[in-house]
Amino acid sequence: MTLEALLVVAAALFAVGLYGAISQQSFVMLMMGLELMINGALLALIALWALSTGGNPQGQMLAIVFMTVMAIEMALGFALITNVYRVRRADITEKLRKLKG
Amino acid sequence: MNRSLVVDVLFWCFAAGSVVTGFLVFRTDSMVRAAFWLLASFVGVGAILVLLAAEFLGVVLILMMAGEMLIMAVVMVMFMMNPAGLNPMFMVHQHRFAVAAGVVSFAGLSVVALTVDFPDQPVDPSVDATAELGFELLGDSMLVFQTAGVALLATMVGAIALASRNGRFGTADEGSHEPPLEIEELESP
Amino acid sequence: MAPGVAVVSVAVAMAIGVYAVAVIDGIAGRLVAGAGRRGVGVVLDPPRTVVLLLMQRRHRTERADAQGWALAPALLGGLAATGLAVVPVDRGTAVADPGTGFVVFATAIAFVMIAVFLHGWSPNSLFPLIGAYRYGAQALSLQIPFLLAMLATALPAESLAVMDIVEAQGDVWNVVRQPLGLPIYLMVGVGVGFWGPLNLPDGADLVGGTSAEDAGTDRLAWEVARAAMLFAIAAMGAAVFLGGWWGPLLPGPVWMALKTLCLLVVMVASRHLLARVRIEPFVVACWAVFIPLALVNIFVSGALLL
Amino acid sequence: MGLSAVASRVATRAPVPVFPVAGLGARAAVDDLLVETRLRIVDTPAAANVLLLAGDVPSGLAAELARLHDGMSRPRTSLWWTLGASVRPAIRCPTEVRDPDPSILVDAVVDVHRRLLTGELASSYPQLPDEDAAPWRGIGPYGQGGTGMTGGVPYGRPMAEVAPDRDGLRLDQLTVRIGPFFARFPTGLVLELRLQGDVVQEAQLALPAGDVPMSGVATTPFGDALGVPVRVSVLEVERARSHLRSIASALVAHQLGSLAQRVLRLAGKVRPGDDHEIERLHRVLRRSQVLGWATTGVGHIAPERLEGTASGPILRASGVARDERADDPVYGGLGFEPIVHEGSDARARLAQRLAEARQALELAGRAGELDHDPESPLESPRGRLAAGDLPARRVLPLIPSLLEGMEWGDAVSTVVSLDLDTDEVLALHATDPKVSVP
Repeated sequence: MTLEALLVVAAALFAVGLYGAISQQSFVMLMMGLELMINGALLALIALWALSTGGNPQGQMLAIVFMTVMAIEMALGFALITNVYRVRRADITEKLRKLKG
Repeated sequence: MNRSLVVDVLFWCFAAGSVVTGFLVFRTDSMVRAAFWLLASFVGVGAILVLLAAEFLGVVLILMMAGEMLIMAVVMVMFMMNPAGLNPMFMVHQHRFAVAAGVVSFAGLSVVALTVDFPDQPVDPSVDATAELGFELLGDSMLVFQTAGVALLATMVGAIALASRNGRFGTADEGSHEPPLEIEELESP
Repeated sequence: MAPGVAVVSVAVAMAIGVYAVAVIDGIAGRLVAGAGRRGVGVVLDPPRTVVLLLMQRRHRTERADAQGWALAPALLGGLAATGLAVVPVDRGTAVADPGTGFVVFATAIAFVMIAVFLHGWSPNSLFPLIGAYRYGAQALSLQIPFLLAMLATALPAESLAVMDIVEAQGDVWNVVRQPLGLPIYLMVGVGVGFWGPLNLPDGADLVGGTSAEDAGTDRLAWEVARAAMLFAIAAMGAAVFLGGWWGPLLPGPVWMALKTLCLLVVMVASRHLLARVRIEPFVVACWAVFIPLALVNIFVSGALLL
Repeated sequence: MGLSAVASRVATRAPVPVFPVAGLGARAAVDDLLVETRLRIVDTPAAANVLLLAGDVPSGLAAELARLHDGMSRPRTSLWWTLGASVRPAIRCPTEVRDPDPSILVDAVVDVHRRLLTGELASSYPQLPDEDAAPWRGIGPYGQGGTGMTGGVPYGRPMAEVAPDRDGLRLDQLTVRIGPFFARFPTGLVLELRLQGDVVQEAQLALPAGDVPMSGVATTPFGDALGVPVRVSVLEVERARSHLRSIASALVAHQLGSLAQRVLRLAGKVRPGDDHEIERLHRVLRRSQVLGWATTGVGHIAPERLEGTASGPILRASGVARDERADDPVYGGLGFEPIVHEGSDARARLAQRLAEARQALELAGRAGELDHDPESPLESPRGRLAAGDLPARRVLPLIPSLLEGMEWGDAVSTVVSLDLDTDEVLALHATDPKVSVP
């Protein structure tokens, strides 16, 4: 378990997430892509914290911030999906021709 | 058995598992399976974090994702047609561009990971990382911690306001209509 | 502890726990029903039923998610085993005592809803599906009071390791320090084990709910996993609220077993004494009553420690 | 002796999982099987090895019965408990039990199960062919069965559609058919529902028409009382039993199976003048919250909607003191006063039946040799009874509008609290397939 290996795995997760976020039509699937990207970033962060910074506690702190971002992304994402679905009956991105209400 | 060998084997299992399940998220017809594949991917990463001595973070990541993915699965089932994947389905757009973006980002990030020379300072095994995190949270980084808390509170308020039916200007779905689906037009750039 | 020993001891503990749940359930049922005869049946019926279920063929539905169906009971059983593994039996004796034992247990509890949802989703049938939806609402409402009630017990110990939490109860048990904690924990525990009054996903109104299509080994695995989960919750409750191994005269593990049995009797007997709750008022109560109560519990225990 | 032989010997001693279907004239006998410790009455055919058909299962339900049979897990068999019926059930039953004594039936079931496990009796074959309901009709760019990205009718099964929910979102809606062998409902009651998650959005009654033979079926004392004089004490004890059985099925629906066994035991042994037993039962029910959080406010029917439809305990639980017995000089001589409860919900109906059971036992204790006059109006446990005027016919049309907007758990509690009689529901199949909604 070397730092390089960890970072490559993190890059793979990020790339798969990026693919999903760009290619998926469904809002929820798109959010899954975003989640995977944050997941990869989190892994890279902790890998650097554990193997390269000597366990500086602020690294873990940053990871907590990442997780907060993840939670916020989910909560607001679902709220927006619900709202868009309520107002426009749209569940895939193609149904949103304009972003103005 | 050699401890570092066990750790290595476990790491590669979890790593392969989390990448493969992460990929399967976008390859399954069933929405519920997609959510649970993503959960499996997170569990793999959480396990790697535990191996990396970030025990608390790893377990909390898994804890957090359980509820999140259940909600995701239910939302998928409720909003989407064909949630069980009884019909084969492939709902994508700009597919080639997405694949290219994925490959390029992977290649770029891997090159950075393999070429940059990071300092080699592993965590001291004798240090209790969980306790350190606790002191950090309620010590120097108290402000960051509190900010995160307030941000979450604001998110809760905002999310409820967005998702709720009754707003300041009457019900949210008043006069709403289903927009036409014109995929062909969009797909020809 | 060597991995082999650890696996065997968890398996033995689970087997004993599952059998205890079956016997307590049988005795309580007969007492309430007022049927005194056939005393041996209570002890022997569980193993007989196990053999019967092993002989029964599994049932398949149209276009079921076969992997998910098989995975769900295995997942629930694995979670029960994980939860049980972090419960200390005596000072210094636990299958696993990670520094974050408390969080590991909470994670196992949180994953129960994944297992139940999967179990209800997979058969591609109406009643299991409704049961799965229901449990989503029920479990999400239960999680927060559960975490808060348990979290309060970590305050006096100033540690997330379960061993330290028990060790800190030498003078006074947490049930005395935090009288609100144990009732909330037990209520939520019954809900997480979807048992008795809180058995909404597998309820009688859904003629079995998520397990309505189960037969043979599927049903056996699901029932065993659920009983193991109840046992794990009782054991953890005994450790963090009733002082675990602490007690006069008798050796520590005996005290631990007695306290676990005590909580198990309370939880299992609730099935024969209390009617099924209605889900909507229950969810409202979770958010509006139990979360504030659990918060009060945390604040008071925190204030007492300062 | 091989391992499998040992295993089957052990398994034969386990309580036998039985899925019962109560036909005409068999509901009470089937309900009472719950107290048998050698049987385990299960709610779903998948869990059962033995399908017990009791009494006369009308031929109109043949297709549903075949589907029910195929839903059982193997090894499986069916057994017919005739209970006086003469027309054979639509599916083949290798075993028949003619004796109405439950202990003989239990012996037979245990024996059938033993032979099934040891291989002496072959497991029954599926009644329906194992094929898709319709061929695969994949069209669309990805073979999804519909013209859009989603939807369509794969394998002849409609996909879930969307409809507005109670929060104004358009969400998944399932159209399903529940019955006629749903374990909590009387046999023959079929509901066509639109469900969103747990919530009933729309409900309709669907009673399939069919031939219902009424001859040769065991009748109750109340059926006899329409034609010949019957002892008042017999009628009143029967009324108490009926109410207790209704309470027992409500307890089962509220997941208190062992308490239901206790109530059924009591129903089996009550004698005139046993009203103190009901007092004790009342205290137990209070503690269990069946008369508390579980039923309060559930299935509320406005009293004015009951005007002209329901009678009996349902009407009296809404505060209307109407009871045919009040006009009967025989009951007048016994000092009969109708009992009423306020609330008109499931709780009030349960409390009403409990109080009436107590009153009935008390009246039976004082009635002595008095007879009920066939010319006088007759109050059955479910309301006014006259030839051709069945209480269920008046109550059933209330159900659809009552269930709409309810959660499924409450819907079941509501239907159970109405105490529909299986025989009456089945009789409606024959006479009037379309129940008119007032």
